[in-house]
Amino acid sequence: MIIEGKQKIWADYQKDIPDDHYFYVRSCIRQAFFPGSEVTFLDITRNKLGKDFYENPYHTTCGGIAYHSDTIPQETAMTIIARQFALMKESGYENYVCSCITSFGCYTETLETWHEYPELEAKIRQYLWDSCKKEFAKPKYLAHASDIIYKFRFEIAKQMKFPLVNAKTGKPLKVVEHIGCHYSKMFPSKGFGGAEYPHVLVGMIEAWGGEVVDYPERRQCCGFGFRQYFVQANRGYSESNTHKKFESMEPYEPDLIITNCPGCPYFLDRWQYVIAEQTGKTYGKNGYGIPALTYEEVAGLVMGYDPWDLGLQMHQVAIEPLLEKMGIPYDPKKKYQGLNGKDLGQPMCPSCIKSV
Amino acid sequence: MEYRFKGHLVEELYKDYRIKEGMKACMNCGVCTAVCPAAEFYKYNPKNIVNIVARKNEEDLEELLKSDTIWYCGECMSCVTRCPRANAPGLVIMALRKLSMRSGLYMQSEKGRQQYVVVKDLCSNILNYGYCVYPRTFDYETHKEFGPVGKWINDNLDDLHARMGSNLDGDGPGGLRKIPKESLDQLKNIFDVTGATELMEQVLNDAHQEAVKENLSDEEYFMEVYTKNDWEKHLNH
Amino acid sequence: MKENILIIGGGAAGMEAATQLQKLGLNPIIVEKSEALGGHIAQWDRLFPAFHPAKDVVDQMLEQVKDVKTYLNTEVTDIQKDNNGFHAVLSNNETIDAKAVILATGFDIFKAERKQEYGYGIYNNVMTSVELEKFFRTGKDARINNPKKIGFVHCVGARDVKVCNTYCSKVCCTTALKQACEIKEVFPEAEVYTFYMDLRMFGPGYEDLYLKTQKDFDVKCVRGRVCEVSEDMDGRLVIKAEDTLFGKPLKMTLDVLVLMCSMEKNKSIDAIQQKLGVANNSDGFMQNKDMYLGMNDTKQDGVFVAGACTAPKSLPDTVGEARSVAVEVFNYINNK
Amino acid sequence: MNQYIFHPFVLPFVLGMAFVLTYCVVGLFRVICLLPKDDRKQFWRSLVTPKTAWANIRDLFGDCLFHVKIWKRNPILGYMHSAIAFGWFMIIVIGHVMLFTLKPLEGVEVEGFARTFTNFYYPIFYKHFATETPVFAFLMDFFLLMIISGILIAVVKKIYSKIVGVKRVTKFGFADNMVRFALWTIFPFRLIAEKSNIMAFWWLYSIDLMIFMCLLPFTRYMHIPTEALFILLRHAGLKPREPRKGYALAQIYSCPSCGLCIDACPMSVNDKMSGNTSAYFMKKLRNADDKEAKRIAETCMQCGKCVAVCPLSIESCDIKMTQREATPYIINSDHSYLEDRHFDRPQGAEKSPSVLYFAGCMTQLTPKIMRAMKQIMEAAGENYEFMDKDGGICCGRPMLLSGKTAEAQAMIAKNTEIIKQSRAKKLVLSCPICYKVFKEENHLEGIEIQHHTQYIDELIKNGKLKVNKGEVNYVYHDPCELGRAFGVYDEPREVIENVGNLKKAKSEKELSICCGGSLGSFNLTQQERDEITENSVNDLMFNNPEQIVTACPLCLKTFARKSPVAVKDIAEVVVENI
Amino acid sequence: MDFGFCLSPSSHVKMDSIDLTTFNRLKETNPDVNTCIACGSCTATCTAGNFTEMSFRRLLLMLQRGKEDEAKKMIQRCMLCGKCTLVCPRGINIRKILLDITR
Repeated sequence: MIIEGKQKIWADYQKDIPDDHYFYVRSCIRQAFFPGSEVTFLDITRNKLGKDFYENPYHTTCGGIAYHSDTIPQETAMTIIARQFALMKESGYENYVCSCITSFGCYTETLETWHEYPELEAKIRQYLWDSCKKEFAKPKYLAHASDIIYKFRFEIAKQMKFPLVNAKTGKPLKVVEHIGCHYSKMFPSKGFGGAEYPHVLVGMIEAWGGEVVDYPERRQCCGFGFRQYFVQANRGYSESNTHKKFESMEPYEPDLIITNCPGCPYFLDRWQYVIAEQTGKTYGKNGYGIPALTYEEVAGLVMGYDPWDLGLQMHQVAIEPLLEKMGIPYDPKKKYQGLNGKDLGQPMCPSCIKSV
Repeated sequence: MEYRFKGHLVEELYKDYRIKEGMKACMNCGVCTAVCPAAEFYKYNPKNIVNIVARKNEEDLEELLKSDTIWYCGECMSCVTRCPRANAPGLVIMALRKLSMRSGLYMQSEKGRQQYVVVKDLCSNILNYGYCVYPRTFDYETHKEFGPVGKWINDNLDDLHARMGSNLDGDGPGGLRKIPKESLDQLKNIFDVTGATELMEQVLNDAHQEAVKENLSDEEYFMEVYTKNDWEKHLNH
Repeated sequence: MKENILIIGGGAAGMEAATQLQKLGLNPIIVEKSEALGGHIAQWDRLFPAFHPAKDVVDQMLEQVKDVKTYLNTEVTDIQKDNNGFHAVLSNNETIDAKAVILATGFDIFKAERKQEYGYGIYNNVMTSVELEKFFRTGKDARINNPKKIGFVHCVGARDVKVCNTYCSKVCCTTALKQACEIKEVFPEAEVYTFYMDLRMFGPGYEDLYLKTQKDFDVKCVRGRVCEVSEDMDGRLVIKAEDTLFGKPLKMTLDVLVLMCSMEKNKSIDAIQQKLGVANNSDGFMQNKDMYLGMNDTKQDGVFVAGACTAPKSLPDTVGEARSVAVEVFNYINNK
Repeated sequence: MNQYIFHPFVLPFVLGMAFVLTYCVVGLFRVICLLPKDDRKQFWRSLVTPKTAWANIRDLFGDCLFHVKIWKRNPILGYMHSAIAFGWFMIIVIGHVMLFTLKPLEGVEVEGFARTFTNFYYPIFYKHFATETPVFAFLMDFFLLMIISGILIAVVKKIYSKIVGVKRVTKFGFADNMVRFALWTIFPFRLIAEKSNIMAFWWLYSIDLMIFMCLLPFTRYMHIPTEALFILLRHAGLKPREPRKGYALAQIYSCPSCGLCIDACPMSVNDKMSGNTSAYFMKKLRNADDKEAKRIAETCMQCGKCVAVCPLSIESCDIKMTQREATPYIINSDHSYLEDRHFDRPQGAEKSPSVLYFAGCMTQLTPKIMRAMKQIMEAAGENYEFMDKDGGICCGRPMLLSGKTAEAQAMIAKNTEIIKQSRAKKLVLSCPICYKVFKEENHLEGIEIQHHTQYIDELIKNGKLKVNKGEVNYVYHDPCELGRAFGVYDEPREVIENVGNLKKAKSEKELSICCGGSLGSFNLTQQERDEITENSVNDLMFNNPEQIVTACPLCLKTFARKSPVAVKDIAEVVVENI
Repeated sequence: MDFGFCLSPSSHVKMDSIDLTTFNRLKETNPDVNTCIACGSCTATCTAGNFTEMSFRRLLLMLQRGKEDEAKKMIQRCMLCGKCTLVCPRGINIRKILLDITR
């Protein structure tokens, strides 16, 4: 591996996004499965970095998952997106940041398609007026939430308490980065680092002291596949894709996977459990899995957030070995507690993969 | 066999912007198939599909729309990055699926019929809650891979989201907040205006008809479609 | 007095044009930006289809131009035209007056790192066809350590919208097969694969070379464009392609991957070209008057083109054009 | 009083004779025992059936002794063979007749076992042991000289083979050369011994005989004793079933390696390929070189010319087929997809066609033949139907040629079924390959099977088809599977004479040279086939015809590659002259 | 636990682990097998291909891509008529190869 070659590409694929004043829209999956991530993102950006990230309570799903599950027409998805843009305009913002990669892909696709086919944009404008009596303005800048963390990765590093380093050996942790497919595969120039060697997560890992693992199936999809997950009969496809990735990364013995797409950490996490149940195989050391975390969770961890405040207990793969490696203190008792120490019971132990 | 757009499938397909955008000329280099996750785990070859679409042959297109093959794609769009002719097989698939649904031909294939499940789940989530995925409708029993932790999450949903700082079903901003009624109404209006409602109702109706034909309740039919998996048939040996 | 003809570029086209102009009684002057005449062909080891040493050809050409006035390490920095002809300023501050200008500026090799998914410049064992040729010439390349499996990727930087080169680069197919045979000669035990989309064996003896490649050298030709390359734990290359004839995705591990880089227009001449008013065609190469009967002419009076500056060309094509440009220039001078 | 007439020099002969007799008897039993049971019965029956018995006698004399066939081909060779064979035979016969008249030189009486033992060698060396009557003496000397004259020719032939009209002769190994040398010297030694009575020559004579007889079973000269058995078996109407067993074994040992087939074989266009000819095949089988035998068997084009020229009519093509059948296959064919094929009666066709036309695979590749046939049938007002308009089932011949008999039979049965479904009265074929199968294998009782040459000839003769005689000079090539296989030589020639001028090829009819395209060969490369084709074309161009006419789609395609003039199917030239 | 689905096998042709014994054996006796240019003439003319999926050029590929069982199944359809050999532009002796595979 010749790192200079990658660096050259990273230098070529830098996009211009502003530092402040963003209209923030949430991700359906992230808030449902990893609610701590969005909370952490807003806390870091607003409170630790002192930026303006506005959330409008009227914003809804972008419809991206429904669009990519082919349940709603393209025009519907575009009109929902136009409505979000209208909300942004009404709120007085022109920088748009979304938490979801599917959304990011849909927004980019919509803007590019409108650019190519202005008559379609006019049609959507009419649809939005007809349905919501709203008018939209296209955002001046469009960013994904991970772009923001990437942009401030060195600032975060300055506030870092627990770098991505094995506290005992002092060696950097081996970190796998997994980029959501819709981040830059459709429009390479829209992502930091492009489509082939995205830098958005690599930059974070490097800035926070970790060592990036480049393995053959790095670019492979996690396997979500929308309808391939939503219908039980199709889930073998989804599982097989994750399985392929883990088989490929296994020899590198990664300590951690970091993702920027809401769905990927869910699939990379849960399929490890299913693979273990079905085949008896685990990919971490000593019967554990490899933690697959969101970039917000990782940012929170390095900045010293309490792991259970980040919601790491909502992962099926046990996080404790990683915490121990990084030397992050944690209270095992609090893992399964609700607000004010309320006892929420404990999940059952899976038969194969270790959960504590 | 009767179906909508009979004799006009090609014409209808080529109206789709995703065909305009994604369907130039193919030189059969195969990079899309090489990178495609679905081509590895299903009997699927995006290159062949693009070729059929390029042929503009009504019979071939009908066969394609009737088949399982257009439903294998996971829409990861990895193919889009690589195509040396700037085609987008993933977009072509999306256009095909839409036409398959609108024409009714999707009911001819095992994988096509699954659209009922997806439409029912996702559209009702959007229209009722304003989200594509809503935790209260995400059932552990039908999502066993959610795992013991997932079951624990579902069992303690309110407590956990409160713990994590979500605003589950609450007013104002925050994760999983209750989407205000006026916003949900606007989503419904958008659905009506842009044809999503029509498509949704058609799919629900097609499924109902089929359920009646098979002597099943809608729920039973839903579960049949949700779980039916002629696994071997879909594999690419 | 003999009329001066300025030839920009001292590669095959420039040298051959100079040779012929000299025979026709004109005074060619070659301006070559590099330190030696010969151009790309001088970097080549052997030529397809018959494995003829390139040096033989280059030496013959050099011998023929030994009396031609030649500027090495020199570029044309400015050029003006008036009723007396062209007045060029060179980078060494000399000026040349000439009655006609021949652009024989040839091509550049496509920068393989632009095709990111192939990992050139990132993965150690990915190399270009030019580098492999150098290996054949010198026997040295750190990447080639008794490889067991070698792959060739065709159309790198050609027939590809994504790098803005939609044209076919013409000579790479034949070159790939030639090099595949040669590497097999060096490493007879190695398995050699070529990944092609079409094998364009357009010239005499080329199809025979193809047959020989398959039959005598046991080179395996797989129809399918390589889609992505990655590196495994051992630094070997994992490639993915579709075996399109088989209709299935294919995956394999290689020790060395050779990228058959296309020809691109030599952009270092752009400024002068602009001053001369010669436009580019849709492929980015220089636009000649027409491709059938005016291939050496440009829209500008007295400005001529020859060789690969107008399109990817093989050596015989280039030599042919160089000879024809000499005749064109001769007629131009005499009819003035 | 028991006393032997004896001298030690007889011992080599006795030894040799005892060996060769034992070998032959054992061999005879082996051949007969290894015949399939039914074949064996048929054989015994044939020996006592007057018709075959007569044929046996006729051929035993005609072929074994007088070599009638060789006489016909080349009188010098004929004389050579019959001089040696008949001369030797006569010497033996006369010698044994003399037993009753000879007087031992020492006047000893020999009786009982001694007598029997003595009789064993007595006639061979009688001049040393006895006096004879002048008549016999003359006869003996006469035949001895006759043999020697034959041998002289053989020696000359060996040195200048072209004199006797043979270009290529078989190449032999050490044993063969030894035996030949022995054969050449036996009789001169005997002559010298008899005339000079020098002991050394008696010894040489006897040792020569020993060498001859001891090595005989291992050489081509084994054909001398085996041929008789072969004739008997042949007349019993048997077919070879396995290579190197039973009847085939008799044939193998009957092959004299005379090499006539080498020149005849179309593959003998170069030295390398001439190693593929039947003579060598037989030799490989004799030497149990299975690998080579198999290779040659699969290289052979099955044109049948070697059989046509063989003086013994050895069925080498059939033996090669048994060799192919003996090759084991690891994959069995599965043609179950053919099961639901049936005759496609065209819509609206009430009546059954009177003529059913089957183009066949090869004709599908030469659609101009199909078109011509259609025009001819239209012009003749025939009620016809195409059987394989949209692709048919292969006739099965190639499958048979590969030795997969069972699979072939399934295809043949399916085609038979389709033909019967059509209820046609006549089946017309354009491809001689198909013709052979439909004629020999399909059970199509009540349906007339014609090749289109015969069919067109019939149409012209019964006036249904009117043709004009043109000016073009044609030469006709006999397709192997039409000519040599079925003797269809005259019909095509008559047809051509009706529409133009027929020139002769250099080799005609049963001597015609295979085009080189034959499906019979599996091993020949395209280059090798091309050489064969060039040779065949040259032969056809002997009288400078303007067009080559053939009656086989495969010949047509093959010749088209190499011919300097237009190559046409007979149907096409007829259509041009309607 | 029954999840209602399971891992699917990969359809990738894994060139690193293909057993080429049969093909290499074939190559020894028939060097022609390497010279196929996949023009498809054999498939287009195939008598068996008229009724089935028989395709010689694909069959050769199957042998080179580790699908020997499929190849052997396909070969069962062949009627050995030899049209493929006649139309092959590279003059490959296809019938010989087919027979050599079968034994």
